[in-house]
Amino acid sequence: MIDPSVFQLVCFYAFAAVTVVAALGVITLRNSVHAVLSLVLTFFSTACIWLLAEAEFLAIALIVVYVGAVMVLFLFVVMMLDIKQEHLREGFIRYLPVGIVVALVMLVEMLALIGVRTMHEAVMGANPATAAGLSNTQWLGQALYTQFLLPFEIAALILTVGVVAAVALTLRHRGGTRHQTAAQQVAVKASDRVRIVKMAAERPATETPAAPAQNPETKP
Amino acid sequence: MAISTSILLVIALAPLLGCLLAGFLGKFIGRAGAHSATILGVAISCALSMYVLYQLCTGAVPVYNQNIYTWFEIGKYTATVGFLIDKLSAMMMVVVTFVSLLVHIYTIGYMAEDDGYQRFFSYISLFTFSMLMLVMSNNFMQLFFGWEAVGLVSYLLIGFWFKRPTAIFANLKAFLVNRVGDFGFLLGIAAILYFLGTLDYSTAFANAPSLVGKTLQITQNHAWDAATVIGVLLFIGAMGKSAQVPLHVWLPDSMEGPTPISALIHAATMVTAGIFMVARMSPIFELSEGALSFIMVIGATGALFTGLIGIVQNDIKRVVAYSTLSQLGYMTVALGVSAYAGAVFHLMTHAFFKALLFLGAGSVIIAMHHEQDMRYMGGLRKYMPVTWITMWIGSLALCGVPFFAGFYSKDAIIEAVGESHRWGAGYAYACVLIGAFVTALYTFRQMYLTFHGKERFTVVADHGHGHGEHAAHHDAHHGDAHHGEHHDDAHHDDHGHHEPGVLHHAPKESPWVVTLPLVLLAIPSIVIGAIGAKSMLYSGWFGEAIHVNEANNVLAELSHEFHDWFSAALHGFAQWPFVLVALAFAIQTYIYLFNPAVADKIKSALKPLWTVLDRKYWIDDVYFAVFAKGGVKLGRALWKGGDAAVIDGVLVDGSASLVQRVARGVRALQSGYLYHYAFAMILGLILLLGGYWLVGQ
Amino acid sequence: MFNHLLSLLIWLPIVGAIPVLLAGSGRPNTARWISLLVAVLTFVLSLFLLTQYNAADSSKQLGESYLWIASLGVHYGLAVDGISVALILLTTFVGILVIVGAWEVIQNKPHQYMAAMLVLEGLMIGVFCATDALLFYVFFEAMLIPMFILIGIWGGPRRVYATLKFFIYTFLGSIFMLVGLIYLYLKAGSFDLATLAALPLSMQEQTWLFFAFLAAFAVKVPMVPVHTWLPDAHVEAPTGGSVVLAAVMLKIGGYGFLRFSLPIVPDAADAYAWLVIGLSLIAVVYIGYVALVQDDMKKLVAYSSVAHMGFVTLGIFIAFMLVRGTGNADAAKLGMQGAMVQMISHGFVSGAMFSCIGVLYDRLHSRQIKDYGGVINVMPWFGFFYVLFAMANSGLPGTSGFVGEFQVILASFQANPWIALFAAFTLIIGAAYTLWMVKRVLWGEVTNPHVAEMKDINGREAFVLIAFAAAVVALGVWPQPLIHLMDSSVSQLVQQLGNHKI
Amino acid sequence: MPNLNDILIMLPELYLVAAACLLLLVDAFMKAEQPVLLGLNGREVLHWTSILVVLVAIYLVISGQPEQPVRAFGGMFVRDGVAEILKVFALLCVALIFIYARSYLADRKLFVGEFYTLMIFAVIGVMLLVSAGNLITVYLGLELLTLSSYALVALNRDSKLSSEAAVKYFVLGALASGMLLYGMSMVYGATATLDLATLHNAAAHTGVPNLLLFGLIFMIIGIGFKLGAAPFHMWIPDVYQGSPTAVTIFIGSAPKLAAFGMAYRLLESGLGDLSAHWQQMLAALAVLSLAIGNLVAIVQTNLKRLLAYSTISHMGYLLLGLVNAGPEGYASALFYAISYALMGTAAFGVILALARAGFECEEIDDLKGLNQRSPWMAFLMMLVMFSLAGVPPLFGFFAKFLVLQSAIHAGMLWLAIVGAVFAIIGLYYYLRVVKVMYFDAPVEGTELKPQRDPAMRLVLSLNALTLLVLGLYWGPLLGWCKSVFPG
Amino acid sequence: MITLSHFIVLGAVLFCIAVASLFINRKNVIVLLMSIELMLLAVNINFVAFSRFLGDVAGQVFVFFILTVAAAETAIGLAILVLLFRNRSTINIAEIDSMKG
Repeated sequence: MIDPSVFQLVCFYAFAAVTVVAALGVITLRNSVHAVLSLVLTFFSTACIWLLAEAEFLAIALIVVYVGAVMVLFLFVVMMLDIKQEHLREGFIRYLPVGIVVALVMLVEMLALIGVRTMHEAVMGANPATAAGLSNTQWLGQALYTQFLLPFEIAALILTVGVVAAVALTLRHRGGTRHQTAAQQVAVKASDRVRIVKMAAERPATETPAAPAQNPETKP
Repeated sequence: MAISTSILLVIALAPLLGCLLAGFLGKFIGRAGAHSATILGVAISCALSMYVLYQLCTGAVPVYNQNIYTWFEIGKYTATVGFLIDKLSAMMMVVVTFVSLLVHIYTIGYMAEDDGYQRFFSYISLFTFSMLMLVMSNNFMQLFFGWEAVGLVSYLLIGFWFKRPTAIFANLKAFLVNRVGDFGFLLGIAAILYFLGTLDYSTAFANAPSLVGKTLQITQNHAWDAATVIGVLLFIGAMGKSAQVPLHVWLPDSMEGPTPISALIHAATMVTAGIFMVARMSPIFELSEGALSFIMVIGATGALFTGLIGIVQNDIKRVVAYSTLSQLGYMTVALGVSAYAGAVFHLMTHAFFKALLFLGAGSVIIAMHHEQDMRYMGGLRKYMPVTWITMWIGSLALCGVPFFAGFYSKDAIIEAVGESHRWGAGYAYACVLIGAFVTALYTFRQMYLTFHGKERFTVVADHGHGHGEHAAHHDAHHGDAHHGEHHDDAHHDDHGHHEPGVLHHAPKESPWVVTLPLVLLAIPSIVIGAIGAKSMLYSGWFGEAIHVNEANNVLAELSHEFHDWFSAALHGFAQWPFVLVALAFAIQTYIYLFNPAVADKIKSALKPLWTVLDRKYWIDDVYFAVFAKGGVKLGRALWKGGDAAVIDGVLVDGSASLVQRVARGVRALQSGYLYHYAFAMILGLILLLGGYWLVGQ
Repeated sequence: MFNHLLSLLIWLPIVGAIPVLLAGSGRPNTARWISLLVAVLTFVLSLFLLTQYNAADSSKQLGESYLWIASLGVHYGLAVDGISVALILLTTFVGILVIVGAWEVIQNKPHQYMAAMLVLEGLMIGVFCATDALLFYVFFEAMLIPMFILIGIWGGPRRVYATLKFFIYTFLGSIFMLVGLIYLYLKAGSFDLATLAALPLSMQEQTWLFFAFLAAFAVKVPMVPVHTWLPDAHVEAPTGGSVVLAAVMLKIGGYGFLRFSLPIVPDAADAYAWLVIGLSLIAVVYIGYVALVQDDMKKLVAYSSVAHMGFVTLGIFIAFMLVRGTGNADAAKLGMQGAMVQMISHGFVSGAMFSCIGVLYDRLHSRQIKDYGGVINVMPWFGFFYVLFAMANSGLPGTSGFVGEFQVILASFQANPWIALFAAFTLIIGAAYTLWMVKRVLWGEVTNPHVAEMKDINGREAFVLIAFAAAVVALGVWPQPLIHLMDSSVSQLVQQLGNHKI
Repeated sequence: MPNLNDILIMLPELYLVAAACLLLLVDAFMKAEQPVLLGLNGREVLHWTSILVVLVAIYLVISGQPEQPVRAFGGMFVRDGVAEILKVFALLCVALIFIYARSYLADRKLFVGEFYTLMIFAVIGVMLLVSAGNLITVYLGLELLTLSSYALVALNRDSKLSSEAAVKYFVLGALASGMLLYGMSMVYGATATLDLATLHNAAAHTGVPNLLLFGLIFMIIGIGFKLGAAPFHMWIPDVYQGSPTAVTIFIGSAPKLAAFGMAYRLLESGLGDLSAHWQQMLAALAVLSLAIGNLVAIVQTNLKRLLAYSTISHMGYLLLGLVNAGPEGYASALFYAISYALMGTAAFGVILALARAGFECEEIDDLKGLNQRSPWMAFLMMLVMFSLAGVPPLFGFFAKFLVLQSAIHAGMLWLAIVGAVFAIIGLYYYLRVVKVMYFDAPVEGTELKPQRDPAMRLVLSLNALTLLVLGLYWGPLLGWCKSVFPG
Repeated sequence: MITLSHFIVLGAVLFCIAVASLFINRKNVIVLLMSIELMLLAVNINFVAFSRFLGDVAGQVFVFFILTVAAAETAIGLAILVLLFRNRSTINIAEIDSMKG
C-alpha cells in the first residue's frame, strides 16, 4: 500500500499542477469560451485540493456555486456579447515578459516574506470537525448560524444588492415592444374599453382657435 | 532781560504765514494781497531780526538757547525744536530777512506778468521760513530740517517755470546733488549722536573735547579719527548745499530759476548755509586738522577752477553763477584755515554784493527782453544808468577793490590762507591768489560786454503789441526758445531769441521796484565791509558762537596788522590781490573797450583750454553719463536681470512652470488604460513588499 | 461694551459687510453709504480705543480672552499695546479713505468691493489685536481672501497673474510659520504668545523657528528677494486695494517680526540679525535702483515701498545688534521706534501715493509714466499733493517719511557706520526715483491732448488727499505723540530682546 | 446566540435595512409619474420618504449612543463613539445628496427608485464597515458599499463614460478587495482569529509577526484603495468624472468616512500594536498622494476631475493624521474626514445645482463669470474652494492644521513640511476655480443659474456656510472627535 | 506529507498569475473578471488551509462568504460589462480610454 500521506501528497501535486496549468490557460487562451472552460477546470481541481484538506462542504459549494452558476453566467455573457476573438489577444506576447518578471518578483517577495520554510513544519493535524464529533458541514453550519449570524444576514443583503443592481443596470423598458400585463387585463372595466361620446354634428362656430392651444400648458 | 521767545517765533513764523496765505488763498487775496501779505511777513521778520541783533550787539541780552517743543524723546535720545540765538545766527537772520525782503520787493516788478505770481511769493516766503529755521536752530535735527527744507524750496523755485525742460532738469539735478551732500550730512549727524550722545548744539559742543582720541572702527583693523569723520561727513553736507567741488554742478544750472531766486537762494543765502553750518560747528571742526585741510583744499579748488569757467561764459547770469561758486570757494577756504569769522564775514558781504549783481543782471535781462547772452548786449549804460552804476559797485566789491565791502572780507581770507600752516595751505594760497585775478577777469569782461562798447543788438520797429514793459513775463518763456514750442501765442512774436540781438523796443531802465533793491543793496556793498571788518574779523565779535583753537587762529595773527578800515584799505592797494585785479582790469579794458577782436584771437589761440572751460571740465557730462545714465542702466540691469530674470523668472515663474511640467509628466501616467492602473497598484504592492523586505529584515 | 472694545472693533466692519452685500448691485448708493457709516463708526471706535489706552503702562491692555477650542486650549485672546493701537488707528483711518476713494470709481459691483474692504479692515484689526498665535494666524491668512478678490475682480489687465502670485507667495511664507507654530504649541501646550515668549528653546529649535517666521513675515513685508509679488499686486490692484495693501498689509509683516521673531526666538534672531539687516540694506539700495527705471507709476511706488519697508526690518533687527552687541538699549529703542514710526508713516505716504496715482488713473486709465507729462498745468491742486507726498516719500524732514528713516539711520550708525551708510543711501536714490517720476508726470508742457483734458481733483478726492496730507505733515512736524504712545511697549520689547533663552 | 440586546444595539442598521426593503417595494409598486400623496408623484414621495428615512436613522444613531463601546453578535458588531460619529456624518451626507441630486437626476431621466435604494444600501455598508468588529464584517460591509457603488456609477446606462468608469472601478475595486482578502487570510493565518479585538491581543503577543506584517501590507493596499491614496488612486479621477455627478458626490463623501473607519478598525482596533510598521507605509502613501494629487490637479480642465485629484491629496492629509497612530492623530484624521465629506458634498452640490439638462457644468470653464450670473452660488463655491485649500478661517484650514499637528507630534516634522509644501501647490488650482468664477467674464449666451429648487438652495447654502461657521467655532466638533478616542 | 506551505505556495502562485493577467491582458475585459475569480480562489485556498491547519472554523466560514459575495460581484460585473458593450460595442480594454490625464 502506498502511504496515505504520500498518496495525499501525490494527489495534491497532481491537482495543484492542473490548477496552475488551467489558471495559466485562463489567462492565455485566445478563445473566451475556452478560457471560461479552463477556469471551470481550475475550480474543479481546487475543489479536489480542498477535499484533500477535508473541507468537503466548501469543495462542493465551490463546484455548485461557481461551476454551476457563476461560470454559466460567464459563458452566457461571452456568447451573448459576440466578441471577435482575433483582436483580443494582440499585444499579449509583447507584454508577456513584463508580466512574467513582475509575477515572479512578486512571487519571490511573497514567498520570502510569508516564510514558507517555517510553514513547512506545520503538518496537517487532526480534522477539527471530526475532533468535535461533527461532519465538516455540521461544523461549519453551527458556526455559521450562531457565531456568524450577522455576516450571514449581511451576505443576504449583498445578494439583494446584486439583484437590484443587476436589474437596475440591465433591465430595459423598451419603448418599441408591446407587453401584456395580466393584472391590467384582468382588472379592466367595461367603461375603460368603450366610452360613449356625444358630439355635435358640426363644430360650434363660436370657438376661438386659441383655446385648444392653451390646453397642453394647463394640463401637463 | 532776555530775548523774547515770542519775538523769535514771530520771526520764524511770519514768513510761513505769508507763504500759506499766498499759497492756499492766492486766488482769493489776489496778486496784491499775496505780495502784501508776504512782504509784510518778511518785513516783520526783518525788523525783528534787526532788533534782536541790536539787542545782542549792545550786550543787553545773553545768548538765547531754548527748546520750543520736544520732537521726539526716546530713552536718552531727544530731538527738539528750539532756537539758539547768538550773534552768528542773529547776523544770519538779518542777512536772510533783509535780502529776502528786497527780493520780495524786486519780485513785484520782475514777476509782474507771470501767472504764478502768488505761487512765487508763497515759495520765497517759505524759503525765508526754512532758512530762518536753519540758522536759528539749536540742534542738529532742526538744522537738518531747515537744510532739507531750503533744498525743497530751491527745487520748487528752480523748477518754477515747470514747462521748461531745462528748468525741470535743473531742479531735479539740484535736488539730487544736494541729496548727495545731505547723505553725508545725515551720517555726520548720526556720528555726532554716536560719539557725543546728543543732537543738541550746546551739549554737543561742550562734549566735543571728548572726541579727541576717539576712533571709529571702519574695518577690522582700521580706525578713523572720530572728529575727522564727523568733520568730513558734515562738510560733505556743506559741499552739497554750498556747491563745493565736486558737488558744484547743480548751481550753474539752477540759473533756470527766475532771477530773484538766483539772487536770494543761489547767491546770498541758501548756498551759504554750508558755510554757516561749518562755522557753527567750529568747536568740532577745530578738533580735526584733517577735516579742515580737506575743507581748505576743496574750497581752494572751487575758488580757482570754477572762476575760470566764468571767463568763457556768455550768459550774464551764468557768469554771476560761476562767480558765486568761486566766492563760495573762498569762504570755504577761510573755514579750512580756521578763519571762520572771515568766512562768515565774507558770507555777509557776498550776500549783499552778489544779490546786487544778480538783481542787476535781472534788470539787464528785463531790459533786453530776456536776452541773456552778453554777446548781444553792449553799451547799455546809457539806457539804464542805475543798473549800470549799482552793478559796477557790486563788481568792484566782488573783485575786492579796496574800500568796497568785498575787499575787507576777501583780502582777509587771502591773507589768512597765507598765514596758515595747515597741510595744503600753499596750494590754497596759490588758488585764492590766482582766483582773485580770475575774478577780476570775468567780472570786468561781464561789465564791459554788458554796459560798454558797441551796442551789439538792433532795435526793430515795434509791431504794435506794446509789450515792451512786460519784459518779466518773457522770462517765463526763455527756455522755450531752445525747443521752439510756444503755447502762449499772444506773445509769440515778442521773442527776440529767434533772431539773437534783435529787439522790438529799445532797452530802458527798470521800474523802481527793481531799482530800489539795487540801490539798497549797493549801499551795504560799499560800506558794510568797512563797518564790520574790525569787529567781526578781528575782535571776536561772534563770541562763543565761533570757537577757534589758539594755535589755529590765523585771524588773530592778522589782527595785529589791522588798525582801522581806512588804513587797511590803503594798505590793500599795495597788496598782490589788488595788483592782480588791476592787471586784469587793464587787460579787459584793452580787449573789450579798445580792441574787441583780440578776444576772438585769444579764444582761437587757446582753443583747447577754451574747450576745457566751456565744457566745464566735462564734469557734468561725466556725472550725467555715470550717475544718471549709469544709474538707469544699473537699475534696468538689476530689474531685468535680478527681479525679472532671476527672482521672477527662475524662482517664481520657474518653479511654477517646473511644477506644471512635472504635473504634466505625472498626468501622463494616468493613461486611461485599465491595465496601467492595475499595474500601478501592483507596482505599489511590490514596492511596499520590497521596501518592507529590505528594511524590515 | 467697553469690555469688548477690541472685539467690537474687529467684528463691526466684518458684520457691517453683510448689509453692504445684501444691498446688492441694484442699490449701489445704499451699499456705499452703509459702508462709509461702518468705516466711520469703526474709526470713531478706534479713537475711543485711544482714549481708553493707557500709554504709560507697558502691559497689554483691554484684554479679552475666551476659550475658543477647549480641547486644544486655544483662546480667542485679544489685547493691545501701544504699537497695536497705533496700527489699528492707521487701519481705521485708511479704512475710511479707501471707501471714500472708491466711491464712484468702482462701478462694477460696488457692494462687493465695499464689503471686501470692510471685511479686510476687520481682519487686519484682528491681526493687530490677537494675543493667541493661532488666532493671529487665522486673521493673518484670512486677510488674503478679500484681497485676492479685490485684486482679481477690480484689478488691471494682468490681475489674475498678480493676484494668484500675491496669494500663493504669501501662503507659501505663512504655511511654514504654521508648521513652526504647531511645533511651538506641542512644546508649550499653548498658543498664547506670552507663554511662547517665555518658553525656553534650544538654539537649533530657535533657528528653525526663526526661519519659519522669517518666511512668513519676509514675504509679507516684503523683503528682498521675496518681494516680487508686491509690484505685480500693486500694479494690478484697484486703487483702494493698493492703498490698503501698502498702507496696512505690509505692516503686518513688520508687526509679525515684533510679535513672533523677537520674543519667541530672540537668540536665533540675534544670530541671524545680520541676514535680515543685509537683506534690508539690499532692499534700500538694490530696490532703489530697480525703482528708478520703472515705467509704471504704481510699480515704482511699489518698489519704493519695498525699499521703505527695508527700514522697518532694519530698525527692528538693528535693535538686536545694539542691545546684545553694544548694550545700548536706548539706541535699540531709537531704532525700534524708528521702525514703528516708519511703519505708520509709510502707511500714510504710500497710501497717499497710491491714491494720487489712482486719481490719475481714473482720468486717463493709464499708469504708464510716459502717458503723462505736464499734469501740473491742468491739475495744480493735484500737483501740490503729489509733490508733497513725493517729498514725503523721499524722506523730506517735516513730513512723516523723514522721522522713521532718520531714527533708524541714527540708530544703525550706533551699531555699525557701514549699515548707516547704506541705509542713508535712500536719501539719494529715494529722491532720485520719486522726483524723476514727478518730473516726468507733473512737470513740463502738457504732452498730449488726453492730459490736456484732465480735470483737477474733485471734492471727494480732495478729502482723501487732504486727510493723508494732514497725517503726513502732522506726523512729520510733531512725532512725539505717536512715539509716546508706543514708547512703553517698545521699551518692553527692547527689554525682551536682551532675554536669552538658552 | 443573538438576543434582543444585540438587535437594539444594531437598531439603526436594522431599521435602515427594513426601510430600504420597504422603499424597494414602494418603488416597485407605486406609480412613478402619477400623483399619489399630497399632490406629489410617486418619485417625489420616494424622494422625501428616503430623506425622512435617513434623518430618522441619524436620530436613531444619536439617541441610542451608548456610554461605553458595546458589542453585538459575538463581537461582530461594535457600537462605539468612532462608529457613531462616522455614521452620523455618513448619513448626513446621504441626506444632503438626496436633496441636491433630485433636479439633476430628473433632468437626466435618472430620477429612479434604484438610486435611492442603492444609496441606502451603500450607507448601510458604510455603517457596518465602521462598526465592524471582525474581519468578516469589515469585508462584507465593504462589499456592500462597493457593490452598491459600482451599480450607482453605472446608473446612467446610456452614458459611455459612466460604463467605462464602472468597468474601471469594478476591476480595480475587485483587485483591491482581492488583495485585502489575501492580507486578511495571512493575518488569519498568523493569529488564528478574525475577531479584531482578539486579533489585537494576539498581535500584541505574537513573537514572529512576519506573516502578520505581510498581511498588513496587503490590507494597507485595500485601505489605500478605498481612501484613494496614491498609488492606489488611479480609479478616482476616472470614476469621479465618469459617474453622474449625483453619484460622484456620494463617492466623494460617505465612502471616505467609511475608509477612515475601515482604516481605524483594521489598523488600530486590529493591528494597533504594529503601528511602528504601518506608520512608515502610510507616510509613504501620504507623500505620494500629496504629490500626485496636488500636482496633477493643476493641469486639469474638468472640474470633477480636479476635485478627484483634490480628493487624492486630501487623503494624503488624512493619512498625516493616521500616521500619528495615537488618539490625537485619529481624532485629527477623523476630523479631517468629516471636514472633507462636508466640503466634498458642498463642492459637488454647487455643481449639481448649476447643472441642467444638456449642461453638466463639469468643465472649470463652465463656471466662467459665475459671480456675474449668480453671486450667491459663486460665494458658496468660493467658500468651499478656500476651505478645500485650507485657508483660514474656513473649516478646511483647521482640519489641515490638526493633521499637520498630529504628524509633527508623531515626530514626522518632515512629513508635515511636505504636507505644507504641497498645500501651496494645491492652493493654485483651488484659486483657479475662484478665479474663473470671479475674475472671468461669463461666456455669452450661456445661462448659469442654479436650479430652482428652494430646498436644495437652502440646504446647500447651509452646507457651505457650515464650513465658515465650523471654521470659526470648531471646538465642539473637535471635542467630539477627541472624546471618541480614549487615550 | 501535505504541509501548510503547499497550500500557501499554491495560493501565492495562483494569486501571482491572476495579478499578472490583470496587466498583461490588454484586450478582453472578461478575462479580467476571470482573473479576479482566480485571485479570490487563491485567497480561498489560503483560508481553507489556515482553517484546517489552525483547527479554526472561522476561515472556512469566511470562504463561504467570499464565495457568496463573489457571486454577487460577478453578477454586477457582468451587468456592467453588458452595459459597456451596449454603449461602445466593444469590450476591448485598449479602447476604453475616453477618460485620462
